Amino acid sequence: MVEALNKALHQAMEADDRVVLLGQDIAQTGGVFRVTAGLLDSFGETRVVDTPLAEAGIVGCAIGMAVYGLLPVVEIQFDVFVYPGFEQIVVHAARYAWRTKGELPASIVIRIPFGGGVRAPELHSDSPEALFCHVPGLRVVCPTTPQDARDMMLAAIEHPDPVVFMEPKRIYRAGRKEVTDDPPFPLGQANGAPEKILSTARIARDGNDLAIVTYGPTVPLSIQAADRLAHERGIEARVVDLRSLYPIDVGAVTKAASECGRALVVHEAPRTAGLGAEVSSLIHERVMLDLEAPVGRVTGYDAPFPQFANEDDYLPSVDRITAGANKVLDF
Amino acid sequence: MVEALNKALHQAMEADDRVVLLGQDIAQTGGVFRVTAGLLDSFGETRVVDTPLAEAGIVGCAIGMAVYGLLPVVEIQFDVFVYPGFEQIVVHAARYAWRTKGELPASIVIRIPFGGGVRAPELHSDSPEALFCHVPGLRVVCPTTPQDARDMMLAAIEHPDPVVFMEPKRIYRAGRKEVTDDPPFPLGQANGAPEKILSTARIARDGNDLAIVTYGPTVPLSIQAADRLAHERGIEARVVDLRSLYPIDVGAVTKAASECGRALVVHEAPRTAGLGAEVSSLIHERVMLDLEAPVGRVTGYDAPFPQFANEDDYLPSVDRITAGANKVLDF
Amino acid sequence: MTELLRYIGDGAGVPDREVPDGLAEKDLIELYRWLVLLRTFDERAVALQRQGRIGTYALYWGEEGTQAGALYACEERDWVFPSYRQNAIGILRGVAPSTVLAWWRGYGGGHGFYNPRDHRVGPICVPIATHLPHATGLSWAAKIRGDDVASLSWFGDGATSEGDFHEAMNFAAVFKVATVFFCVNNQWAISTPISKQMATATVVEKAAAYGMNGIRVDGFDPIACWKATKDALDRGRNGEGPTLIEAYCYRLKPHGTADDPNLYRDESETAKWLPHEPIGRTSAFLKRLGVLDDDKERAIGDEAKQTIAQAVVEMEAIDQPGREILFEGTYATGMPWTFEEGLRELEEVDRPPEVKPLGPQPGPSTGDHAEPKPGDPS
Amino acid sequence: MTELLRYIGDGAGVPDREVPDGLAEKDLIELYRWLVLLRTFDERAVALQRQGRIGTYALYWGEEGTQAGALYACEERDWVFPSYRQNAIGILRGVAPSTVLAWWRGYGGGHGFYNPRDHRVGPICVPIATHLPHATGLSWAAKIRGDDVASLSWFGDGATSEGDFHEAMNFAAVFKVATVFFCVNNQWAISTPISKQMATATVVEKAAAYGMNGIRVDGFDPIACWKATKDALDRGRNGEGPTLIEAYCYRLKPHGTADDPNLYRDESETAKWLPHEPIGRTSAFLKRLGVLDDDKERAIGDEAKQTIAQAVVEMEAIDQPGREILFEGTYATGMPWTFEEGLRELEEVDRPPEVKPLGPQPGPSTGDHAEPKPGDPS
Ligand SMILES: Cc1ncc(C[n+]2csc(CCOP(=O)(O)OP(=O)(O)O)c2C)c(N)n1
Ligand SMILES: Cc1ncc(C[n+]2csc(CCOP(=O)(O)OP(=O)(O)O)c2C)c(N)n1
Ligand SMILES: [Mg+2]
Ligand SMILES: [Mg+2]
Repeated sequence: MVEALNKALHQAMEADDRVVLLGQDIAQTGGVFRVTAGLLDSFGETRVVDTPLAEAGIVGCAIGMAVYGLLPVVEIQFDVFVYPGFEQIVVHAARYAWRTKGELPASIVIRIPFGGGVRAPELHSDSPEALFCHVPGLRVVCPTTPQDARDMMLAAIEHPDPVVFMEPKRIYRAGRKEVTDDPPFPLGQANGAPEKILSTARIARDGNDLAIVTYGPTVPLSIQAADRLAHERGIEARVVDLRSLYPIDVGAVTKAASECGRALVVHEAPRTAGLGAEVSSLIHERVMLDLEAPVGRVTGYDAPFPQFANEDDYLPSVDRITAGANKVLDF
Repeated sequence: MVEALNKALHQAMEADDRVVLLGQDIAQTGGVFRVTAGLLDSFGETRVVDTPLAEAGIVGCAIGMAVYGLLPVVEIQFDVFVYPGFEQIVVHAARYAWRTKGELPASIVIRIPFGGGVRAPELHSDSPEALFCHVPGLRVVCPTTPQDARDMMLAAIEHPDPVVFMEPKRIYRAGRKEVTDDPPFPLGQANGAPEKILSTARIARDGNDLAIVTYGPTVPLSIQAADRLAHERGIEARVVDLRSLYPIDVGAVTKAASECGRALVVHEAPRTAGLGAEVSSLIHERVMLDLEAPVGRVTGYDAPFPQFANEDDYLPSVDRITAGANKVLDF
Repeated sequence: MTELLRYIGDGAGVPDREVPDGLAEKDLIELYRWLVLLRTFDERAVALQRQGRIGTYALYWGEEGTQAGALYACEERDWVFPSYRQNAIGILRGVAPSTVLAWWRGYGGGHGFYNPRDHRVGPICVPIATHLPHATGLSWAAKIRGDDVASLSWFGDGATSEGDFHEAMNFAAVFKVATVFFCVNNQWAISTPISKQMATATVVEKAAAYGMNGIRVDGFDPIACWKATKDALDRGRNGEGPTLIEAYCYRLKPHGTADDPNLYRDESETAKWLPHEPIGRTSAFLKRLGVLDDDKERAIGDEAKQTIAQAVVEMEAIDQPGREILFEGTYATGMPWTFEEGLRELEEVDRPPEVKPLGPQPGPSTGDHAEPKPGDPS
Repeated sequence: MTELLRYIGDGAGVPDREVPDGLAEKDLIELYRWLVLLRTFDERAVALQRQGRIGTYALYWGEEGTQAGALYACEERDWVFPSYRQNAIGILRGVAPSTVLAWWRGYGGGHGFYNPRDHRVGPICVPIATHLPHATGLSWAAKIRGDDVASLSWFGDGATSEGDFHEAMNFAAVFKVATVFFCVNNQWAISTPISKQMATATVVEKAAAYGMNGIRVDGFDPIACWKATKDALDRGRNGEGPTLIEAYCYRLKPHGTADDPNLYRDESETAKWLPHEPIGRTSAFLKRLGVLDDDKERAIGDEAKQTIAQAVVEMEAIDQPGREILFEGTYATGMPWTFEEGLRELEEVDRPPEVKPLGPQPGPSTGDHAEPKPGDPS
C-alpha cells in the first residue's frame, strides 16, 4: 500500500502543480513509513516540505494554502499526533465551505497512519477515525487494498471536500499486488468520479449467510475469518469493506445485512461510540425485520491501547471475529 | 442549575482545600455564565484563578496540579473551545491512571458548558460529548436537574477519575427548584458514593409504553413530548435521563427498552457516531427480541450547528421528538 | 519599554510628525472616510443589539485605526484575516455591510457569509488565534506560486497566549513569508488584564523569539498603524519575512454587548484613555494639516450614515433562510444521504418560528453571553 | 550569539574552569557514577534491541550530561518530567532499571510503569512537549500549597515549535512558579535540523519573550548543566520564577534504533562532535582534578554493568502480563461493565502468543518506526 500511495502522490503532483505536501520528516527522508519517498527529488523542496514540529501549524497553514488555491496534502506522523491539530480540523477544515456559502472549501487531505499491530511504543497505535466521522463537514476514508489506496488518494486530492485519509499502518506492507498505472479518472477533469470513489463500499468477499462490515486493517482478518467459517461450518460470509467511513455507503451495508439476515461489525477502535455503533444502528433502524439476530460487534476495548506485548490481546483477531460471527450465527 | 453548581463548588472548596478552580474570566467576574460567582471572594485568588487564554495550558497545568495532589476544576468557556485542550485530555488526562499502574489518576474535573439554544454566535453551541465517550479512561457526565448538578459536581470532584462534566447551557437557568443543603455523602469520606452518583441513570418520567433515552438539554423536551403523547394517544413514555454518558447505565437503559418494547434516543449532537448510535446498538444487541420496533433516533444533524436564526430548525424539538416517537410507536 | 511609533500629536504638548511618504492628501481623506464608516457601522450595530434586532455583538469602538490604518497599507491583492473584533473589516473591501449585520443577526448561507476570495478577506474568526496559521499558510502559498501577495491577520493581546499564535509565528519566520501579525493590544481579554496574560511588559518583545521583526505603535493613531504595516509589507515583499506589530491602545468599551466591565475594571481609568480615540484625533490632525474642514467632515459623516442606514434596511429585508440552509454548502458535491434524510424529517414537522436575537438582559454579565431572564423560553 | 556556560575544558587549548560551589568531591564522583549508569543502560538497551529482546528504542548516547547534571541539581522533593529521550532518568531516583527496559519491551501495568509519586519522576512522555504544562502545573500547585518544591522538564529543540511549549512557558512566567525548562538542543528533530525548526540562532533567546530568565550551556558538560539548573532552581525557590535552559549539544546517534541518519545528514559532521561527549570528557576532567583515577573509574564502570546486567535478568524474568492488564488501572473504582464484557469475550477465545519485539529490520528507515519485512506476520 505504501508504494501505491507514493504512486498516487507522484501522479497527482505531476498532473497538478497546486498539489503540495507538508509534514514532519517527509521530504529529506521520505517519511517515517516512506510514503513520500522520492517526491522531494521529483518536485523540490517548495512542494515537498519538512515542517517544524507543530501539528496545529501544519494543518492551519494547509488551510491557508487551500484558501489561496493550493491543494495541500498533510502527513500526520502517527495517529495520536493529530490531536494538537484537532481544533484546526474541527473548527476550520470542516466548516470552511459551510462558512463561505459553499464557495471556498478547505480542500486539504490529512493523511493519518493509524492503528496497532506494529509493535510500537505507547501512543503510536490508536484508531481515532470515529472522532472525525462525528464532525460534520469532513469526509473520512480508509483504503484497504493498494489499488484502492492509489485511487482513493487521487480522488481525495481532486475532491473539493476536506478529506481525513486514514492509512491502516498494519497493512502498509501487505498485499504487494500490482497497481494499475492509469489513474481511475482523467486527472484534473474528474467529473464526479472522485465523489463516487470516495463514497462507495466494496464487497471484499461474497456470501449470503452473514454480512461482516469492516474497514482497513480488519478487512483481511475478516476475510480470513469468513474463510474459516466457510471451511468449518459451510457459512458464506459477505465482507463489506466500507472504504468511506463518512458518509457510510448505507445502501451497500443494509443490502448486505438484509440479504444475509445476520451481520457483524468489526473494527480496531474502542467500542463505545465507535463506527460499529453507527453501522449497527443503521442496520437495525432500516432492516431489523430482515434480521435473524442482533448485529454483533467485534472491536477494540474501551481501554487505552495496551503496551505492545499485549496488543494481540486487544486487537480483533481472526479468532475473535470468528467467535463473534458464531455468536451472531447461533443466536 | 447555575446556582446549584455554584453551591457545589462552594461546598467542595470549603470541605477540601486541595480543590482549586482554573479558567478564563472565572474569578474576577464569576465566569461567563456566573457559575463561579463569589468564589474568588470566599477562597482568594490562589484557589480561584483567571488564567491566560490557552486551553492546552489550562488543562495541562491542571493535570500537573493533580499529579501533585490538588483537585483542579477547570472551566472551558464554551463547548468548542475545548479543542485546543483536546490533546491534553486524550493523551494525558485519560491515560494517567493507566500509565501509572492505577496509582496516580489525573483527578481533574473539566466543566464544559455545551449545546445550542442560547442564540449565540458561531461556534458557541456545539455538543462534543460523544468524542469524550469514545476516549477510554474518561468519565463523561451530564446533569439535568439542579439537584443532580450539585450532587454530581461534588461527586466528580471527589471521584479519583478524570471527569468531563458537560453542563447543558440551555437549561442553566431552568428549574429554579431548591437544592438540598446537605451534600449527598459526607465530603472527604465518600465511601463509594461518588461512583454510584456518577454512573447511574435516573427515571425522569415513568411509563411502560415507550422508553425515551436522553440526557441534558433534551430531557425536559422529552418529558414534554411524553406528556403530549399521553394526552394525544394515551401512551405513557418512560424518560431515562442518562446522567452518566460514559459508562452508560446499560441496565437501566435495557430494562426500560425491554419493558416498554419500544425505544427512542434523543440528543442534540450530530447523529453519526453520536451517543444515540451507542445507545441504539446496546439496546438492539441485548434486548432485540423484546422490541416491537427498531430503536429510533432524534438528534442534531450531521451538519455544522447553524447560525442562531435557524437553530430551532436544527435542534430536536418537542415536535420532532413526538414525531420520532410516533414513528417508533406506529412501526 | 519600546518607543511607540506615533504621527498624530495632541495639538498641544505632543507635536505632530510629518505625514509619512506614500500618504497623499486624497489618501488621508480616504483613510478618514474608512475610519468613519467603521465607526458608524459599529455604533449602529450596538444600537441594533439594544433594540433586539441583532444578537450579542463584539464592538470595536476606538480600534478603527488599527483596522483601517493596517488595511489601507495593503494592496487589493493582499489577504486579510480578521477576528470577531474586526468583524466589519470586509465592508472596506466590498463586502455588503448588511451581510455582516446579518451574520450578527444569526443568519447563515448567502445571507451572513461572504466568499473570502471575492474580497481577499478571511471569514470572521471566532476561536481565538486560529486564523493566524491561515494567514501564514496563505502568504506561504503565494510564495510557492511566485505571486506578490502578502497577508495580514489581526488578533488581541489575549490571543498571544494560544499555541496557534506561537505556531503561526514560527512557521512564518521559518518559511520567511510575507505576512503581518497585527496584534491589537487593547490590554484586556474580556475581564483579564494583560498583566495576567503575560509576564512581559509589551507584546512586541515576543517578535525576537521567532527571529522576526517587531514594531510597537500607538494603536489609536491610524497613520502610525498604516506606516508600520506598510513597512512590514514592503519588507515581506522583499523577502525579509514576517513582522509582528503591536498596536498599543485600550479597550474603551465592553468586550461585547453582553459584557459589563464594571465587574472587573475601574471605568475611570478607561475615561483617561478616551481622548486618544482615533476618529476625533484624526479629524483634528487633518484639520491642523488643512486637509479636512467641517463641511467635508460632515459630508463624510452623512455619507457613512446613509450607507449603514441602507444596510440596516437591507438586513431587515432579508427573510429567515429556509430549513435547507442547515445542509447547504457543507459538502461540495451535493448532499450526503444523511442530509436528505434530515430534510425529510424536517418536512414532517411544523416549522418553528425564526429564532430572534435575545436583546439586552438585566443583571451583571460577562463575555460573549447574555444572561437570559429566568424562565426565558430557550 | 549568547556565550555558552562551560566548566570542562578540553585539556588543551580550552581551560577548565573552577568547579562551582556546591559540588564537593563526593558530588563529582556521584555525578560521574550517574553518567556512567545512564550510559551503561543506554548501550545495553541498544544491544537488547539489536537482539530483538526489546522494541524500538530511543537512545540518548551523548546526552547523559543534560540528564544527570540537571537532576543532580534537584532536591529529592523536586519533580522531574522526562520525554522519551530521558526514558531512564528514573533509575537515578529509584525506579528499577528493569521497569524501564520492560516499558521498551512492550509491557504495561506494574511491569513497565512506575508510580511517579514514589520517585517524583513523571511518566515517560511520548507526545512532544505535552509534559511541559504538567511541570508548570506541578510547581504551581506546590506554590499554592506553600511547599518548597520545584519542577523540571526536559524536551528537545523540536519541541519548542509546539503550542504546548509556548503555553507552558507563558503560564510558568505569569504565575512565577519554580520550574526549569531544560531544552536539550541536540540540533535535530528526527531528520529535521534546527535551521528548519526555527528562525533564531539559539533556543535561549526565546526566554525573553516570556519575561523569563534564560541561559545557554554546553550540553556535553555535566557541570555546566548542573550549575545552570542549580541557579535556576535557587531563583525559582526565591520567587523569581522559571528559567529556560538551552543545553547546546548534538545528537551523536540516530533518533532511535529504527532511524538511519545517513538518509538526511552527513555523519562526518557528527564525528566532529564526538570528542565532546560527556563521559570521556568528564572522566578526563575529574582525573585532571585528581578526583578520579583509573581504578575508581573501572570500579564505577563495573558496578554500572553489574546493575544493568541484573536489570536485564529481571526484565527477562518477567512473564507477559495476563489479559486482564488491558483493563487494569484505567479507572479508579473497579471496572465498568464494558471491561467485564471485554474480559468475558477474551476468555472465550484462545489466547494469542505474546507479541515479541520486531527486532532490527533491513532497509532505510526513519523515526520511531522499524520497517517490517514484506510478508511480516503483523
Ligand atoms: C479558543 C478560544 N477560547 C476562548 C474564547 C472565548 N473568548 C472570546 S473573546 C476572548 C478574549 C480575547 O481577548 P483578546 O485576544 O485580547 O482580544 P480582544 O477581545 O481584546 O479583541 C475569549 C476568551 C474563544 N473565542 N476562543
Ligand atoms: C505531538 C507529536 N508529534 C510528533 C511526534 C513524533 N516524533 C517523535 S520524536 C520527534 C522529534 C523530536 O525532536 P526534538 O524535540 O528535538 O527531541 P529529540 O528527539 O531530539 O530529543 C517527533 C517528530 C511526537 N512524538 N509527538
Ligand atoms: Mg484584548
Ligand atoms: Mg532534538
